[in-house]
Amino acid sequence: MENLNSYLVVSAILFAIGTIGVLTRKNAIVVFMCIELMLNAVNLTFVAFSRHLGNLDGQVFVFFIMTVAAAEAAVGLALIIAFFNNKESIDVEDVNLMKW
Amino acid sequence: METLFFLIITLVAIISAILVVTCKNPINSALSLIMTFFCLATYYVMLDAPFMAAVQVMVYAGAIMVLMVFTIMLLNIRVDSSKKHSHKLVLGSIIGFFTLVNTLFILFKSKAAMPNGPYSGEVIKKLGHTELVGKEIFTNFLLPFEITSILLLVAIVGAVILAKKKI
Amino acid sequence: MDMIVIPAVNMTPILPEIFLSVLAMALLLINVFVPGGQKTYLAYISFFGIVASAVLVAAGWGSHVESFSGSVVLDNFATFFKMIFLVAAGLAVLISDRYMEREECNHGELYPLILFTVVGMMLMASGTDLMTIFLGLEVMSVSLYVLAGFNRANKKSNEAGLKYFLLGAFSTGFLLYGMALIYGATGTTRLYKIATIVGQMTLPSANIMLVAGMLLMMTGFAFKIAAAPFHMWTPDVYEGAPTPMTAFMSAGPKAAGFAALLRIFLLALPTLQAEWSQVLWVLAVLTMTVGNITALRQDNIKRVLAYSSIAHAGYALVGFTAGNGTGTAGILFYMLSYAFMNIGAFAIIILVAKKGETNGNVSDFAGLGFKKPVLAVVMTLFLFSLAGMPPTAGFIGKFYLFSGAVQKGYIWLAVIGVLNSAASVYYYLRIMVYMYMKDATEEFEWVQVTAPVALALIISAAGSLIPGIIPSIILEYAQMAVKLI
Amino acid sequence: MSNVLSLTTFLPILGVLLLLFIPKDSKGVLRNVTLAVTVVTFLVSLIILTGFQSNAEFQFIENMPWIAAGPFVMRYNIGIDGISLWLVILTTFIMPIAVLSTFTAVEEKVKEYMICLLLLETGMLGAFISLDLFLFYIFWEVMLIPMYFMIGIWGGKNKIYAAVKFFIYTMVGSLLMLVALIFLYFKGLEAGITDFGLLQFFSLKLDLATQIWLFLAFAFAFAIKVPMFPLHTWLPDAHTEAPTAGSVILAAVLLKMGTYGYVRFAIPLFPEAAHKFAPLIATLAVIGIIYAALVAMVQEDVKKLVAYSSVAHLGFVMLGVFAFNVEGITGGMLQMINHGISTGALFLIVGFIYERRHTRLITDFGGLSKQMPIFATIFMIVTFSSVGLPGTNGFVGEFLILLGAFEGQLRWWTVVATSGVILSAVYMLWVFQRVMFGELDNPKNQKLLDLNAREITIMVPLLVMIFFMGLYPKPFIDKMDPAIKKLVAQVRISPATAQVIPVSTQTQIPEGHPGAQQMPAGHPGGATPAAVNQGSSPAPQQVTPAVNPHEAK
Amino acid sequence: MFENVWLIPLFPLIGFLINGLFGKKIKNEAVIGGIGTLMIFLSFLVSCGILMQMIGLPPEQRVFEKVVFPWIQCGNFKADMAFLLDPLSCVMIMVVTGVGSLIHLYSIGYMHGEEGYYRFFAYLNLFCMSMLLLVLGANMLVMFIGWEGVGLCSYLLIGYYFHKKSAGDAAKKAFVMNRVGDFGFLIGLFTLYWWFGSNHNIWTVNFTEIKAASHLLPYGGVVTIATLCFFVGATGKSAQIPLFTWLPDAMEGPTPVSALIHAATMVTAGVYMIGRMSFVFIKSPDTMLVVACVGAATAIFAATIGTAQNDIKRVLAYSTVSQLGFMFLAMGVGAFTAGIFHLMTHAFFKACLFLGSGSVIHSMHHALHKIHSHDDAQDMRNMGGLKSAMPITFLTFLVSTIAISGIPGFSGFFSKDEILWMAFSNPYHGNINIVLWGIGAIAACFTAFYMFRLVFMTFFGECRINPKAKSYLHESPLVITIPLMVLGTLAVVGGYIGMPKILGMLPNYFEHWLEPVFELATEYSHTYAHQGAHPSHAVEWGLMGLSVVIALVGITIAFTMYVKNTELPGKFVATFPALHRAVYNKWYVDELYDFIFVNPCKAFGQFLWKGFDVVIVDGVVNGVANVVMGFSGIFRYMQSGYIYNYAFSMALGVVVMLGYFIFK
Repeated sequence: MENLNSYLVVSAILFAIGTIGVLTRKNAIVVFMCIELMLNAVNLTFVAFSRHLGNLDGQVFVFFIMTVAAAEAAVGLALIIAFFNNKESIDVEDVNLMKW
Repeated sequence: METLFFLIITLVAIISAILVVTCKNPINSALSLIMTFFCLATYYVMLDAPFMAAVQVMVYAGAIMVLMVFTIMLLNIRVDSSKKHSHKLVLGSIIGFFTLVNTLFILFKSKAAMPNGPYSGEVIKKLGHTELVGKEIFTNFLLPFEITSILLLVAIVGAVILAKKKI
Repeated sequence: MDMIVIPAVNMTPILPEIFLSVLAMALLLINVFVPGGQKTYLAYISFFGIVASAVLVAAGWGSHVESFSGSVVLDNFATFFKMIFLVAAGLAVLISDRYMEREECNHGELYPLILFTVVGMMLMASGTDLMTIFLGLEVMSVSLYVLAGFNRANKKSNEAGLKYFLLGAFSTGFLLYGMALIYGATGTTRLYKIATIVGQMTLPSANIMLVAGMLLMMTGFAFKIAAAPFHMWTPDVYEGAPTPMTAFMSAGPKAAGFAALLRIFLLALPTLQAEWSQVLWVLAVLTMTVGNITALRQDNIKRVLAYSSIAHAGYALVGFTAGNGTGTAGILFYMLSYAFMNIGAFAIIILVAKKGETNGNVSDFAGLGFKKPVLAVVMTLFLFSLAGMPPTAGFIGKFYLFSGAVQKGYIWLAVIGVLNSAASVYYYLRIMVYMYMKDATEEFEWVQVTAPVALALIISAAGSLIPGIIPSIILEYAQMAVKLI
Repeated sequence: MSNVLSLTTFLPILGVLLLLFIPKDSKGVLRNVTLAVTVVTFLVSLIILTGFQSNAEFQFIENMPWIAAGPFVMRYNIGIDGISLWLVILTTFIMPIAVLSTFTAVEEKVKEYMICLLLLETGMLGAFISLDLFLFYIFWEVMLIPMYFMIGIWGGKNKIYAAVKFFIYTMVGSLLMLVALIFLYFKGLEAGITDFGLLQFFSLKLDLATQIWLFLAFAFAFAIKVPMFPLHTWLPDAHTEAPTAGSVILAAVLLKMGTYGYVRFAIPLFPEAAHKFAPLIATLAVIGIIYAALVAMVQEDVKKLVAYSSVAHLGFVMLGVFAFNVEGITGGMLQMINHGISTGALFLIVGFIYERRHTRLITDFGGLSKQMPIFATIFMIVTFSSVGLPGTNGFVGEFLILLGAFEGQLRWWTVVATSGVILSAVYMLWVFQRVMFGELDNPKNQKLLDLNAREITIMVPLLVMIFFMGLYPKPFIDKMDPAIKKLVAQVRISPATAQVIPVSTQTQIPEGHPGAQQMPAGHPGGATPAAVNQGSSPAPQQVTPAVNPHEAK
Repeated sequence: MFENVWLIPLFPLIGFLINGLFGKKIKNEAVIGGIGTLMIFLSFLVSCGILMQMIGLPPEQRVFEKVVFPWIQCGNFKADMAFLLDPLSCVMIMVVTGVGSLIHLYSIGYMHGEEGYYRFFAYLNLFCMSMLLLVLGANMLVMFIGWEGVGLCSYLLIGYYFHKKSAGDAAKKAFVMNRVGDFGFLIGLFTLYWWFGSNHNIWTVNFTEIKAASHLLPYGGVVTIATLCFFVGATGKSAQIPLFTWLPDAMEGPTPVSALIHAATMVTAGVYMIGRMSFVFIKSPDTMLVVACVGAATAIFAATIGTAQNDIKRVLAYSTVSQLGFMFLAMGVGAFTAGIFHLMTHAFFKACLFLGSGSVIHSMHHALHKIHSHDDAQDMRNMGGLKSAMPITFLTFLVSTIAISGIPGFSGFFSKDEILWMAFSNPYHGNINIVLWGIGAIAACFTAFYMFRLVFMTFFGECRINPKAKSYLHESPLVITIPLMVLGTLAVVGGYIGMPKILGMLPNYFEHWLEPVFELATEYSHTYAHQGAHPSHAVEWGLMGLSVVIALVGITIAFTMYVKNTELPGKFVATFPALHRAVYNKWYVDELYDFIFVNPCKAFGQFLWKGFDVVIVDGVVNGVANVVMGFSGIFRYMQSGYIYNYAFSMALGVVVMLGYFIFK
């Protein structure tokens, strides 16, 4: 297997890409997907650490993170649909009623 | 050989991740994301965590992403076509870049803790990953596991309230 | 392969959580049978459930029980925070009914969701494992996303939910990354173990992974407590969310965020205090300043209170920066009093607002002082408490927070803090100016104080005033609560 | 009657409770009840006055546990000495007058107004009697609230600006003081002081740097309240906009909080820093005197003029207090009371004409003497009291202040300050002339009614006090003297920093003058007691090296 | 009798209280005036009793101090409400109560029918009380009560016709100028108190104690400062350069007021004060010189102005200023007795002159009023030839004029000559003596000139009053003329108690009487006075003759110009228009003061208010608020509402935080 740092570097790159996506994309669903990407990067970190440390806590954590991701996906998509019902758009630039 | 495989997977993972961010069409993004997820699952296998890989494929690629693609289709969202915000792009990229730089620095400047658990690759292979994870979940992490049940219940209720046409 | 033996677990620490979860589920079921117009019953049931739960929580005072192999603990700290959450939830439930009725979205699911939020927050407060805390946080957050967007028909509410969700999920990413780094640096997620391991490190501050993990975690929680620069969602979400939920969000989750932060930082990472107090110093200053200064120019009263809520997080961070007994006890005290005064203030905003959340500008309060004198006096009390004028709870809270900083030698932080609170006086006074010193443009005939709201107001008023005059009744407990960490 | 102090302080709160049960519309009842409450409070406070022993100790002490949490122990610790006694009495004395003055001036929202007044009274009294620093701070802040509402609700055109300015201005200062207070407490904690009790902190020895910072924080808060130049601009606004009773209380009592704060807290707690800053504060005080007088001179609004005159008067008080000797501080204390009475009376007077004419512009008046002789007489007496004419109260205070400051270290400041006496005459007489003298040419003024019985009743006690204090200040001085002597002893800096230079008669006589070396034996002055005194030790007040008469020339 | 000294100020106080509080109700003029006059007369009686008792005592026992009640006692400072009786204060109370009684009596008639009659008498009584406090005060502080008290009464009485703007202005001017003096008084007091206290631990303001300790005072130095300060006080009260301009304006008050306050009593307070503190003043040769010079300068300066005034009271006012200058000249040359003596004689003849002018004005006013003329009743150009209509007034007036002009045999001669002689012969000022004498002599010449000008214009020549009014002119009633006659008599004979030794007809009672008071001063003066050759009797005689000649010259010129050749003044004015204008306009001193002090002060005040207070001080305060508000606006617009901006802010926060710890 590769050493720990390789995985960590990959996860860091994925995390950064996810961050960039959140900051640059306009479609709410894509933004959410980018967040998922970030979470997955974290997952990889956890698993890599877990493997390195030789305990499974990290993998259990990943397991829960996936659950959370699922739950968030459910609620998030529901919110996006509700927003779409109101605005006929899921562009985050249209989320602009409240400001200042 | 393994290194090469790792590099290929890494390449695919990163390219598909970049595609997630750059694709104009949300469907393409979603598909790229699924690709990334598969790559991650591969990593998990390489990290002696086959159970995690399976869950990754089933939950993420299977459940979550299907849900998303379904939503995209449902809402019939067209291409991300409205005007470009170059400053947004630049700033976002800069921040992302610095995030990366920071993180890499962290990783290279420090060392993780010494291995402290009994589960080396061999042990896992011998005892079976799924069993071990299950044991962890039902003994040491019983409470978080129970909490996830509530979390899911909340998510269900929430999703119903928010998205159902008529309550 | 052996059978997995589920270990014997002591349920005492999570008894209130279990109780509330069961109650919430029961409510979900009952809701099906309660016809549309009578959801008030659910409010009553949840209120009494919360009271009962409070009794359960109170019964746990003084004990120290670890359970679930170190995932969760029952101690005074947790108990105190649980009481804060229950107060916030109880008051929120009381003020929800009238609002939801008016906005025509009185769905029975509201109350179970509130209860679930409380469960999540309680787990955050009592969790001693990063996973427990994280999952508690998610239970809370997911519920809150729903609650923020609860009024589906209202575009603002909708947007608030979405905004909160996206940014919350984003911050979760950082939080998790932080937890991952902590895990990597220490090899465990159990706080007690982390404490031991970090304690054994010769120079923990040189372990950049640990420090970075700490910082990223702080980021995640800072989002929840609305500390600058992670605060920007706050005004928008507070403005858009249904007012009772805003009230709840400003009091409960903020306190939960502090609970988790305190728990993690003081229990697991006390040896890094030099590092985190540096960051918190900056965060505290930024938060106070941005919150207070931006609030000066707001017209929507919910936004005013939202910025003020940011500022209050900053004050609490002052106490946190100090990290000593005085400061942390101050945080506990302040969070409790803040729950009272802020929810009280929101209750009045609910009363004054009209359907569709209109009539929510500061100027719409013109003349309230003499048209509805009791309401206005109570509002004045809340505002003065928020501003930190004696003899209100807000003053004592601030006093302890700033004292903590002074005790620890952060004089300038305390000075910046008090200057900020002097500036903050302006926008609280502005509301009073409208209430008392401008002539009424309306008759306020739509303002009806229903029994639950009245009860909420009485409780909040008492909670804002009495601890200001005899603070010992709460401070003593706060002191005991922080002693154990 | 061991708790007579608490009784006095909280009687008004009882009054508030009483008022709550009176319907809003029965204005007469509301007014009378409030009046009765304040009068009863005054009467109760007389028990304090009569029971007060003329010694330096704090009396009527009540000391009960209050808060004890964490490092802090706050106690309900109250008591008075000669310094606070008179301010308490002044407060209770002014209150019925203030209430009475509102009988016709306030027609709107009477109930709320009366409640504000009573709350204010409690706040003020509480601040004067607190011996616990924390308790003091609570009362100090509490006072702001009713005053804020009084200005903001019942004020004039620009009331909101004035009220908010007043509030925030004071708040900024007092919050900084709060930080200093906390810091001081922790310093005390290190030295073994167990609670916020003021008296214990007097014995706390702090190093100079700490003292300076703490003193600055305290001084800033008090300077805003006093108000000292250049922190005074809230005052004219607040005074101009406030309703009459508000102005009266503001001038008569609230401003005294600042000077009282110096005397009670800032100076004795940080004596060395106080000495260090004395020149600065004296300079500001003197600038305040002259500056405020000049600005007052050109005011067009009577009330604003009086407000600026307040700044000048309070400048005198500060000068006296920072002389650090018995004369100066006694003068300062007397001047506080005097200012309370005279300026309070001036605001009442302005209120009277405002009520009649609804204008305060000087140019709208003229020749009122003809139409309102009683008013004219009262106005004149008060004017001269404010100017500090001997025989009225204003003189005694001002004189002692100047004397004290002169014989202390503030000689040149005194000289400049004394010229403020001239200016005060200029602006007060000028306004008096423009309002009261001249032809009664404004038709609106020709139908003015003279003071009615109620208004005369309001003014008579003040006039009596003006003359009583001017002609027989002994009772006042005697009661406060021991406490002030103690204070002076407290703030005297150690001999190391200020050497008492023994002065012998021989060296003082300039040698250049013939015949000065020896006096004829049978000289008329040779056997007087004064001459005998020469041998005794020099005066304790002598903290600076005596200026050699040669140099003086 | 000494024990009852407190009665002296008490009686007028009672009068003041009765008239002040109930006067409006009493309404009856006779009762009001009666009470006022009676009270001061009672004081006069007590004073007489005290005088008698004092005469009966040997000179060294003629000091008595009566503490009435303790007043201010604080720390080292102690000032009782105490009265000091000694020959000096005795003279003063006699003058004050005596002249005061007469003027009260006079006022009953003069003020007849005035609105606020009771007010007038109340104030007048109050004035007497204050003046008596001033002269009786045993310490500087009691003196200061009186000192300011008389200023107050002067203010009240000048502003008696408050509806006239000029009266109000004049009153204020008087008070403020007096305040300037008071400023000096206070600083002087402080200096003396502090010096004694800090150097000798003698903390006192009591005259007796200061006197006893005065040998400790150095010569010059601090004493010069203190005395100069006191002298500033004196110039304010006694209308000397530079603070004299209020006195002519003070003529806005009713004439009895001018007589009592602005001629006989109050304005002499400065002289009295120097006399009271002679033992301090004498210790500073510099101050003495200043006093003398200021006195002389004032004497000549005011006299010149007096020559060109047409208002009868203003002439007298300038004359008063000038005569006060003489008194200060006396004080400055160490001729304390002479100064006090002139004070007394001046009180007699100047009171008489003022009352006489009052009588004239009263009559004129009455006459003009009858014909509804608005001519100025005080303008001498409207008078002339009144001697036949008002014989008593004329006679007393003439006598007093002669007295003031220094014609031998009349009181003014004795005192003024004494002063001039002392100015010439005093041992203090060396060569300056001759200058002082010269100025004094010229001033005396001017005095004679303008006084006789006044007499000639008023009583001689043809009657210039509106012919219709002429028939209404008549002699004033008895209540007015009796005081005139009494004062006229005193103006003649008053001088004989202080006749210069050289004339030798009578012993100089006055000097002996005051000897114990000024003894110490004389003693101190020996230490630095130049004991040069004392000028011989011949010189004294010569100078005396010269001064008589000078007076006669003045009278002659006046006679020439205003009786014989009435075109001369016009020609003179035409020849020197600028000079006349300057003199007529009082050398533009008022304008100068307006230019230097008053206007800049007002302008500065305006600047401080509108410019400094509002713009700078308040500007900083509001500026801070505005800056904060500006930031509020900036922060507010950072809250753009866009999710990615918010996320950006969070990410930025993270990056910065991490970056700081990684790269620090």
